Amino acid sequence: MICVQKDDFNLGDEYQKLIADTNGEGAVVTFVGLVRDFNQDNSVHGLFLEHYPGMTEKLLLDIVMKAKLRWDLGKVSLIHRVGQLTLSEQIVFVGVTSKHRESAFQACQFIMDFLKNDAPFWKKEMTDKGQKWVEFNEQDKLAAKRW
Amino acid sequence: MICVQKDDFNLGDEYQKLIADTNGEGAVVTFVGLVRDFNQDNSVHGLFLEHYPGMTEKLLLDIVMKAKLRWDLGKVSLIHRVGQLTLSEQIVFVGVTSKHRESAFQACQFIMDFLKNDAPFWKKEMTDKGQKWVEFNEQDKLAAKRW
Amino acid sequence: MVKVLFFGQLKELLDCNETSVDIAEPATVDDIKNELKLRSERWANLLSNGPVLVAINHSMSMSSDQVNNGDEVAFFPPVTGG
Amino acid sequence: MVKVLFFGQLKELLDCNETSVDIAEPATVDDIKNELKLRSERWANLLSNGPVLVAINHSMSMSSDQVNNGDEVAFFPPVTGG
Repeated sequence: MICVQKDDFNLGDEYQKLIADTNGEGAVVTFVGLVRDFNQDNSVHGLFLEHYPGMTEKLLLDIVMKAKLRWDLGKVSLIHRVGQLTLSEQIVFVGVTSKHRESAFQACQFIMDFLKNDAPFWKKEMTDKGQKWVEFNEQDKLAAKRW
Repeated sequence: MICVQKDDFNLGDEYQKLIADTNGEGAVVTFVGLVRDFNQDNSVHGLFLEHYPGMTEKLLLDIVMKAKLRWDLGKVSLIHRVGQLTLSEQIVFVGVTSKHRESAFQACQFIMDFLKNDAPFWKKEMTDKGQKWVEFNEQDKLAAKRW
Repeated sequence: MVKVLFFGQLKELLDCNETSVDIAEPATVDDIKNELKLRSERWANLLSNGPVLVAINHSMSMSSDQVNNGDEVAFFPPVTGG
Repeated sequence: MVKVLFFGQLKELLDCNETSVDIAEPATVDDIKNELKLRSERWANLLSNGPVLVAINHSMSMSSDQVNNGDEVAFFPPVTGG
Protein backbone atom coordinates (compact mmCIF):
# COMPACT_ATOMS: atom_id res chain seq x y z
CA MET A 1 0.00 0.00 0.00
CA ILE A 2 1.41 3.35 -1.05
CA CYS A 3 -0.05 6.67 0.01
CA VAL A 4 0.99 10.26 -0.65
CA GLN A 5 -1.16 12.42 1.58
CA LYS A 6 -1.43 15.68 3.50
CA ASP A 7 -2.95 13.97 6.54
CA ASP A 8 -0.97 12.63 9.44
CA PHE A 9 -0.79 8.88 10.10
CA ASN A 10 -0.86 6.68 13.19
CA LEU A 11 1.94 4.14 13.61
CA GLY A 12 -0.20 1.86 15.78
CA ASP A 13 -2.92 1.67 13.11
CA GLU A 14 -0.44 1.06 10.30
CA TYR A 15 1.22 -1.69 12.31
CA GLN A 16 -2.12 -3.42 12.89
CA LYS A 17 -2.76 -3.42 9.12
CA LEU A 18 0.70 -4.88 8.51
CA ILE A 19 0.28 -7.80 10.90
CA ALA A 20 -3.32 -8.61 9.93
CA ASP A 21 -3.52 -11.96 8.08
CA THR A 22 0.19 -12.67 8.41
CA ASN A 23 1.43 -15.72 6.63
CA GLY A 24 4.27 -16.76 8.88
CA GLU A 25 6.02 -13.39 8.76
CA GLY A 26 7.57 -13.03 12.19
CA ALA A 27 9.57 -9.84 11.64
CA VAL A 28 8.07 -6.35 11.41
CA VAL A 29 10.36 -3.37 10.85
CA THR A 30 9.00 0.16 10.74
CA PHE A 31 10.64 3.48 10.04
CA VAL A 32 9.12 6.85 10.90
CA GLY A 33 10.78 10.08 9.85
CA LEU A 34 10.04 13.24 11.78
CA VAL A 35 10.55 16.80 10.59
CA ARG A 36 13.77 17.93 12.19
CA ASP A 37 15.87 21.02 12.25
CA PHE A 38 18.48 20.53 9.54
CA ASN A 39 20.27 23.77 10.23
CA GLN A 40 22.80 24.29 12.98
CA ASP A 41 21.20 27.44 14.30
CA ASN A 42 17.81 25.94 15.21
CA SER A 43 16.03 28.44 13.04
CA VAL A 44 13.81 26.03 11.09
CA HIS A 45 10.29 25.80 12.43
CA GLY A 46 8.62 23.96 9.59
CA LEU A 47 8.77 22.94 5.99
CA PHE A 48 6.71 22.76 2.86
CA LEU A 49 7.02 19.60 0.83
CA GLU A 50 6.13 19.83 -2.84
CA HIS A 51 5.85 16.77 -5.03
CA TYR A 52 4.98 15.73 -8.57
CA PRO A 53 1.57 14.02 -8.27
CA GLY A 54 1.45 10.86 -10.32
CA MET A 55 5.18 10.57 -10.73
CA THR A 56 5.68 10.33 -6.96
CA GLU A 57 3.31 7.38 -6.66
CA LYS A 58 4.91 5.70 -9.68
CA LEU A 59 8.45 6.13 -8.27
CA LEU A 60 7.46 4.89 -4.83
CA LEU A 61 5.76 1.85 -6.35
CA ASP A 62 8.90 1.17 -8.41
CA ILE A 63 11.04 1.24 -5.27
CA VAL A 64 8.67 -1.06 -3.37
CA MET A 65 8.53 -3.52 -6.29
CA LYS A 66 12.34 -3.56 -6.48
CA ALA A 67 12.50 -4.37 -2.75
CA LYS A 68 9.92 -7.15 -3.17
CA LEU A 69 11.96 -8.69 -5.97
CA ARG A 70 15.13 -8.54 -3.94
CA TRP A 71 13.91 -9.87 -0.59
CA ASP A 72 11.29 -12.37 0.47
CA LEU A 73 8.78 -9.95 1.97
CA GLY A 74 5.25 -10.17 3.31
CA LYS A 75 3.59 -6.74 3.27
CA VAL A 76 5.08 -3.35 2.57
CA SER A 77 3.42 -0.05 3.51
CA LEU A 78 4.61 3.38 2.57
CA ILE A 79 3.04 6.69 3.55
CA HIS A 80 4.58 10.00 2.60
CA ARG A 81 3.13 13.30 3.66
CA VAL A 82 3.26 16.44 1.54
CA GLY A 83 2.37 20.09 2.05
CA GLN A 84 2.92 22.17 5.15
CA LEU A 85 4.63 20.43 8.06
CA THR A 86 5.90 21.76 11.37
CA LEU A 87 8.92 20.71 13.39
CA SER A 88 8.73 17.20 14.90
CA GLU A 89 5.67 16.22 12.86
CA GLN A 90 5.66 12.80 11.21
CA ILE A 91 6.62 12.98 7.54
CA VAL A 92 7.22 9.44 6.30
CA PHE A 93 6.33 5.89 7.30
CA VAL A 94 7.73 2.65 5.90
CA GLY A 95 6.63 -0.72 7.28
CA VAL A 96 7.87 -4.10 6.12
CA THR A 97 7.05 -7.65 7.24
CA SER A 98 9.09 -10.70 6.43
CA LYS A 99 9.77 -14.22 7.61
CA HIS A 100 13.33 -13.08 8.36
CA ARG A 101 14.33 -10.02 10.33
CA GLU A 102 17.40 -9.48 8.15
CA SER A 103 15.22 -9.12 5.04
CA ALA A 104 12.77 -6.81 6.81
CA PHE A 105 15.57 -4.51 8.03
CA GLN A 106 17.35 -4.45 4.67
CA ALA A 107 14.20 -3.82 2.64
CA CYS A 108 13.01 -1.02 4.92
CA GLN A 109 16.39 0.70 4.70
CA PHE A 110 16.57 0.15 0.93
CA ILE A 111 13.15 1.77 0.46
CA MET A 112 14.12 4.78 2.58
CA ASP A 113 17.44 5.23 0.77
CA PHE A 114 15.86 5.20 -2.69
CA LEU A 115 12.91 7.28 -1.59
CA LYS A 116 15.35 9.97 -0.43
CA ASN A 117 17.23 9.74 -3.69
CA ASP A 118 14.67 9.13 -6.41
CA ALA A 119 11.25 10.37 -5.39
CA PRO A 120 10.20 13.77 -6.78
CA PHE A 121 9.95 15.71 -3.53
CA TRP A 122 11.22 19.23 -3.08
CA LYS A 123 11.64 20.63 0.38
CA LYS A 124 11.34 24.27 1.35
CA GLU A 125 12.37 25.26 4.85
CA MET A 126 10.50 27.85 6.88
CA THR A 127 12.99 29.75 9.01
CA ASP A 128 12.90 32.89 11.10
CA LYS A 129 14.53 34.67 8.17
CA GLY A 130 12.02 33.45 5.58
CA GLN A 131 11.64 30.50 3.20
CA LYS A 132 14.48 28.62 1.57
CA TRP A 133 14.55 25.69 -0.84
CA VAL A 134 16.69 22.83 0.43
CA GLU A 135 19.75 21.98 -1.62
CA PHE A 136 20.36 18.57 -3.09
CA ASN A 137 21.87 16.22 -0.49
CA GLU A 138 25.02 14.34 -1.57
CA GLN A 139 24.74 12.06 1.51
CA ASP A 140 21.43 10.66 0.31
CA LYS A 141 22.87 9.90 -3.09
CA LEU A 142 25.69 7.94 -1.48
CA ALA A 143 23.27 6.01 0.74
CA ALA A 144 21.37 4.70 -2.29
CA LYS A 145 24.53 3.88 -4.23
CA ARG A 146 25.57 1.01 -1.97
CA TRP A 147 22.62 -1.21 -2.91
CA MET B 1 14.34 1.38 29.04
CA ILE B 2 14.62 -2.40 29.23
CA CYS B 3 11.78 -4.66 30.25
CA VAL B 4 11.48 -8.43 30.53
CA GLN B 5 7.81 -9.20 31.12
CA LYS B 6 5.01 -11.69 30.69
CA ASP B 7 2.55 -9.00 29.57
CA ASP B 8 1.98 -7.98 25.99
CA PHE B 9 3.00 -4.52 24.76
CA ASN B 10 1.50 -1.93 22.42
CA LEU B 11 3.68 -0.59 19.61
CA GLY B 12 1.75 2.69 19.41
CA ASP B 13 2.30 3.39 23.11
CA GLU B 14 6.00 2.49 22.96
CA TYR B 15 6.45 4.73 19.92
CA GLN B 16 4.83 7.66 21.73
CA LYS B 17 7.30 7.22 24.62
CA LEU B 18 10.20 7.12 22.14
CA ILE B 19 9.29 10.37 20.41
CA ALA B 20 8.36 12.28 23.57
CA ASP B 21 10.88 15.07 24.32
CA THR B 22 12.95 14.39 21.20
CA ASN B 23 16.10 16.37 20.86
CA GLY B 24 16.36 16.64 17.10
CA GLU B 25 16.14 12.90 16.49
CA GLY B 26 14.30 12.59 13.18
CA ALA B 27 14.60 8.85 12.63
CA VAL B 28 12.63 6.22 14.52
CA VAL B 29 13.18 2.54 13.72
CA THR B 30 11.18 -0.17 15.44
CA PHE B 31 11.35 -3.93 15.28
CA VAL B 32 8.62 -6.27 16.47
CA GLY B 33 9.09 -10.02 16.49
CA LEU B 34 6.02 -12.24 16.38
CA VAL B 35 5.85 -15.89 17.41
CA ARG B 36 5.97 -17.82 14.19
CA ASP B 37 5.94 -21.43 13.14
CA PHE B 38 9.57 -22.43 12.82
CA ASN B 39 8.80 -25.90 11.56
CA GLN B 40 7.94 -26.77 8.02
CA ASP B 41 4.89 -28.82 8.93
CA ASN B 42 2.90 -26.03 10.60
CA SER B 43 2.61 -28.03 13.78
CA VAL B 44 3.74 -25.38 16.26
CA HIS B 45 0.90 -23.60 18.02
CA GLY B 46 2.83 -21.85 20.73
CA LEU B 47 5.98 -21.66 22.75
CA PHE B 48 7.25 -21.31 26.24
CA LEU B 49 10.13 -18.93 26.78
CA GLU B 50 12.29 -19.49 29.82
CA HIS B 51 14.95 -17.02 30.89
CA TYR B 52 17.49 -16.40 33.63
CA PRO B 53 16.06 -13.51 35.66
CA GLY B 54 18.71 -10.97 36.51
CA MET B 55 21.18 -12.19 33.93
CA THR B 56 18.73 -11.43 31.10
CA GLU B 57 18.32 -7.80 32.16
CA LYS B 58 22.09 -7.46 32.60
CA LEU B 59 22.81 -8.90 29.13
CA LEU B 60 20.16 -6.76 27.43
CA LEU B 61 21.50 -3.64 29.14
CA ASP B 62 25.03 -4.58 27.99
CA ILE B 63 23.82 -4.86 24.39
CA VAL B 64 21.99 -1.53 24.52
CA MET B 65 25.02 0.20 26.07
CA LYS B 66 27.25 -1.22 23.33
CA ALA B 67 24.88 0.14 20.69
CA LYS B 68 24.83 3.56 22.37
CA LEU B 69 28.62 3.68 22.38
CA ARG B 70 28.79 2.72 18.73
CA TRP B 71 26.13 5.01 17.26
CA ASP B 72 24.83 8.46 18.06
CA LEU B 73 21.42 7.48 19.40
CA GLY B 74 18.56 9.26 21.11
CA LYS B 75 16.39 6.77 23.00
CA VAL B 76 16.45 2.99 22.97
CA SER B 77 13.60 0.80 24.19
CA LEU B 78 13.66 -2.95 24.54
CA ILE B 79 10.82 -5.18 25.68
CA HIS B 80 11.12 -8.94 25.73
CA ARG B 81 8.28 -11.20 26.73
CA VAL B 82 8.75 -14.50 28.56
CA GLY B 83 6.51 -17.38 29.55
CA GLN B 84 3.69 -18.91 27.54
CA LEU B 85 3.11 -17.42 24.09
CA THR B 86 0.84 -18.49 21.28
CA LEU B 87 1.37 -18.30 17.54
CA SER B 88 1.47 -14.76 16.06
CA GLU B 89 1.70 -13.11 19.49
CA GLN B 90 4.23 -10.31 19.94
CA ILE B 91 7.42 -11.50 21.59
CA VAL B 92 10.01 -8.75 21.30
CA PHE B 93 10.12 -5.00 20.67
CA VAL B 94 13.15 -2.84 19.94
CA GLY B 95 12.78 0.87 19.26
CA VAL B 96 15.61 3.28 18.46
CA THR B 97 15.67 6.99 17.72
CA SER B 98 18.56 8.86 16.18
CA LYS B 99 19.38 12.00 14.28
CA HIS B 100 20.35 9.78 11.35
CA ARG B 101 18.28 6.97 9.90
CA GLU B 102 21.38 4.92 9.10
CA SER B 103 22.35 4.85 12.80
CA ALA B 104 18.82 4.01 13.89
CA PHE B 105 18.58 1.09 11.44
CA GLN B 106 22.04 -0.25 12.28
CA ALA B 107 21.59 -0.01 16.04
CA CYS B 108 18.17 -1.67 15.95
CA GLN B 109 19.55 -4.56 13.90
CA PHE B 110 22.66 -4.82 16.10
CA ILE B 111 20.52 -5.09 19.23
CA MET B 112 18.32 -7.80 17.70
CA ASP B 113 21.33 -9.79 16.47
CA PHE B 114 23.05 -9.80 19.85
CA LEU B 115 19.83 -10.38 21.72
CA LYS B 116 19.29 -13.54 19.66
CA ASN B 117 22.83 -14.65 20.27
CA ASP B 118 23.70 -13.63 23.82
CA ALA B 119 20.58 -13.28 25.93
CA PRO B 120 19.78 -16.25 28.20
CA PHE B 121 16.48 -17.30 26.66
CA TRP B 122 15.50 -20.90 26.04
CA LYS B 123 12.60 -21.66 23.78
CA LYS B 124 10.35 -24.67 24.03
CA GLU B 125 7.92 -25.29 21.19
CA MET B 126 4.40 -26.58 21.76
CA THR B 127 3.45 -28.83 18.87
CA ASP B 128 0.64 -31.26 18.16
CA LYS B 129 3.04 -34.03 19.14
CA GLY B 130 4.07 -32.46 22.44
CA GLN B 131 6.75 -30.10 23.71
CA LYS B 132 10.22 -29.77 22.31
CA TRP B 133 13.18 -27.58 23.28
CA VAL B 134 14.49 -25.54 20.36
CA GLU B 135 18.04 -26.32 19.25
CA PHE B 136 20.75 -23.71 19.11
CA ASN B 137 20.54 -21.65 15.92
CA GLU B 138 23.80 -21.34 13.96
CA GLN B 139 22.24 -18.60 11.79
CA ASP B 140 21.81 -16.29 14.77
CA LYS B 141 25.44 -16.77 15.77
CA LEU B 142 26.53 -15.75 12.28
CA ALA B 143 24.28 -12.68 12.30
CA ALA B 144 25.99 -11.34 15.44
CA LYS B 145 29.49 -12.12 14.17
CA ARG B 146 29.47 -9.48 11.44
CA TRP B 147 29.40 -6.56 13.86
CA MET C 1 0.98 19.71 -28.33
CA VAL C 2 3.01 18.81 -25.27
CA LYS C 3 1.99 19.60 -21.70
CA VAL C 4 4.88 21.12 -19.75
CA LEU C 5 5.09 21.20 -15.95
CA PHE C 6 7.55 22.87 -13.57
CA PHE C 7 8.30 21.97 -9.95
CA GLY C 8 10.24 23.18 -6.94
CA GLN C 9 12.34 26.29 -7.01
CA LEU C 10 12.30 26.34 -10.81
CA LYS C 11 8.50 26.66 -10.78
CA GLU C 12 8.76 29.54 -8.33
CA LEU C 13 11.47 31.37 -10.24
CA LEU C 14 9.63 30.97 -13.56
CA ASP C 15 6.40 31.85 -11.76
CA CYS C 16 4.70 29.15 -13.81
CA ASN C 17 3.57 25.65 -12.90
CA GLU C 18 2.09 24.59 -16.24
CA THR C 19 2.25 25.58 -19.88
CA SER C 20 2.19 23.88 -23.26
CA VAL C 21 4.40 23.79 -26.31
CA ASP C 22 3.57 22.95 -29.92
CA ILE C 23 6.09 20.61 -31.46
CA ALA C 24 6.79 19.24 -34.91
CA GLU C 25 7.60 15.54 -34.56
CA PRO C 26 10.20 14.16 -34.31
CA ALA C 27 11.17 16.41 -31.39
CA THR C 28 13.46 15.98 -28.38
CA VAL C 29 13.46 17.37 -24.85
CA ASP C 30 16.07 19.86 -26.02
CA ASP C 31 13.74 21.13 -28.76
CA ILE C 32 11.08 21.84 -26.11
CA LYS C 33 13.61 23.52 -23.85
CA ASN C 34 14.78 25.74 -26.70
CA GLU C 35 11.20 26.68 -27.49
CA LEU C 36 10.65 27.65 -23.85
CA LYS C 37 13.87 29.69 -23.74
CA LEU C 38 12.51 31.94 -26.46
CA ARG C 39 9.79 33.21 -24.11
CA SER C 40 12.05 35.62 -22.21
CA GLU C 41 15.62 36.23 -21.19
CA ARG C 42 14.69 35.19 -17.65
CA TRP C 43 13.33 31.85 -18.88
CA ALA C 44 16.40 31.36 -21.05
CA ASN C 45 18.69 31.89 -18.08
CA LEU C 46 16.74 29.73 -15.67
CA LEU C 47 16.49 26.82 -18.09
CA SER C 48 20.17 27.04 -19.06
CA ASN C 49 21.83 27.50 -15.70
CA GLY C 50 22.05 24.99 -12.89
CA PRO C 51 21.00 21.38 -13.13
CA VAL C 52 17.50 21.04 -14.59
CA LEU C 53 16.13 17.49 -14.59
CA VAL C 54 13.42 16.29 -16.92
CA ALA C 55 10.74 13.59 -16.84
CA ILE C 56 8.62 12.43 -19.77
CA ASN C 57 5.32 10.88 -18.72
CA HIS C 58 6.54 10.46 -15.13
CA SER C 59 9.83 8.77 -16.12
CA MET C 60 13.22 10.41 -15.68
CA SER C 61 14.60 11.25 -19.13
CA MET C 62 17.51 12.84 -20.94
CA SER C 63 17.81 15.94 -23.13
CA SER C 64 18.15 13.85 -26.26
CA ASP C 65 15.06 11.69 -25.56
CA GLN C 66 12.19 11.89 -28.01
CA VAL C 67 8.95 13.67 -27.13
CA ASN C 68 5.64 13.02 -28.87
CA ASN C 69 2.44 15.00 -29.06
CA GLY C 70 0.29 14.29 -26.02
CA ASP C 71 3.26 13.65 -23.76
CA GLU C 72 3.65 15.27 -20.37
CA VAL C 73 7.10 16.79 -19.88
CA ALA C 74 8.24 18.08 -16.50
CA PHE C 75 11.29 20.20 -15.64
CA PHE C 76 12.57 20.46 -12.08
CA PRO C 77 15.68 20.91 -9.91
CA PRO C 78 17.37 17.86 -8.34
CA VAL C 79 14.94 16.28 -5.88
CA THR C 80 15.61 16.97 -2.21
CA GLY C 81 14.16 13.88 -0.67
CA GLY C 82 11.29 12.96 1.55
CA MET D 1 28.54 -22.31 49.93
CA VAL D 2 27.71 -21.66 46.28
CA LYS D 3 24.19 -21.31 44.91
CA VAL D 4 23.74 -23.39 41.75
CA LEU D 5 20.99 -22.81 39.18
CA PHE D 6 19.94 -24.79 36.11
CA PHE D 7 17.97 -23.58 33.10
CA GLY D 8 16.35 -24.84 29.92
CA GLN D 9 16.35 -28.46 28.93
CA LEU D 10 19.15 -29.21 31.41
CA LYS D 11 16.95 -28.08 34.29
CA GLU D 12 14.16 -30.31 33.04
CA LEU D 13 16.35 -33.36 32.56
CA LEU D 14 17.98 -32.94 35.98
CA ASP D 15 14.53 -32.20 37.43
CA CYS D 16 16.16 -29.48 39.51
CA ASN D 17 16.21 -25.71 39.17
CA GLU D 18 18.28 -24.82 42.20
CA THR D 19 20.71 -26.48 44.59
CA SER D 20 23.85 -25.59 46.52
CA VAL D 21 27.37 -26.91 46.77
CA ASP D 22 29.92 -26.53 49.56
CA ILE D 23 33.35 -25.63 48.26
CA ALA D 24 36.79 -25.30 49.69
CA GLU D 25 38.39 -22.16 48.22
CA PRO D 26 40.14 -21.85 45.87
CA ALA D 27 37.65 -23.68 43.65
CA THR D 28 36.83 -23.59 39.94
CA VAL D 29 33.65 -24.16 37.92
CA ASP D 30 35.01 -27.63 37.16
CA ASP D 31 35.29 -28.43 40.86
CA ILE D 32 31.61 -27.59 41.29
CA LYS D 33 30.66 -29.63 38.25
CA ASN D 34 32.58 -32.63 39.60
CA GLU D 35 30.86 -32.28 42.94
CA LEU D 36 27.46 -32.27 41.19
CA LYS D 37 28.35 -35.28 39.07
CA LEU D 38 28.80 -37.35 42.24
CA ARG D 39 25.08 -37.05 43.00
CA SER D 40 23.98 -39.71 40.51
CA GLU D 41 24.93 -41.43 37.26
CA ARG D 42 22.18 -39.44 35.56
CA TRP D 43 23.63 -36.13 36.77
CA ALA D 44 27.11 -37.26 35.77
CA ASN D 45 25.95 -38.04 32.25
CA LEU D 46 23.90 -34.87 31.80
CA LEU D 47 26.69 -32.60 33.00
CA SER D 48 29.35 -34.38 30.90
CA ASN D 49 27.57 -34.77 27.60
CA GLY D 50 26.52 -32.02 25.23
CA PRO D 51 27.53 -28.40 25.51
CA VAL D 52 26.83 -27.06 29.00
CA LEU D 53 27.43 -23.33 29.40
CA VAL D 54 28.13 -21.65 32.70
CA ALA D 55 27.63 -18.19 34.19
CA ILE D 56 29.11 -16.91 37.44
CA ASN D 57 27.12 -14.05 38.99
CA HIS D 58 25.27 -13.43 35.68
CA SER D 59 28.45 -13.33 33.54
CA MET D 60 29.33 -16.01 31.03
CA SER D 61 32.34 -17.94 32.33
CA MET D 62 34.67 -20.84 31.59
CA SER D 63 35.30 -24.18 33.31
CA SER D 64 38.61 -23.00 34.68
CA ASP D 65 37.21 -19.76 36.17
CA GLN D 66 37.39 -19.33 39.92
CA VAL D 67 34.29 -19.56 42.11
CA ASN D 68 34.04 -18.08 45.58
CA ASN D 69 31.69 -18.72 48.47
CA GLY D 70 28.50 -16.70 48.01
CA ASP D 71 28.69 -16.78 44.22
CA GLU D 72 25.74 -17.75 42.03
CA VAL D 73 26.71 -20.32 39.41
CA ALA D 74 24.31 -21.27 36.61
CA PHE D 75 24.54 -24.16 34.17
CA PHE D 76 22.47 -24.22 30.99
CA PRO D 77 22.40 -25.38 27.36
CA PRO D 78 23.29 -22.96 24.55
CA VAL D 79 20.74 -20.13 24.53
CA THR D 80 18.11 -20.32 21.81
CA GLY D 81 17.35 -16.68 21.35
CA GLY D 82 14.44 -14.38 21.93
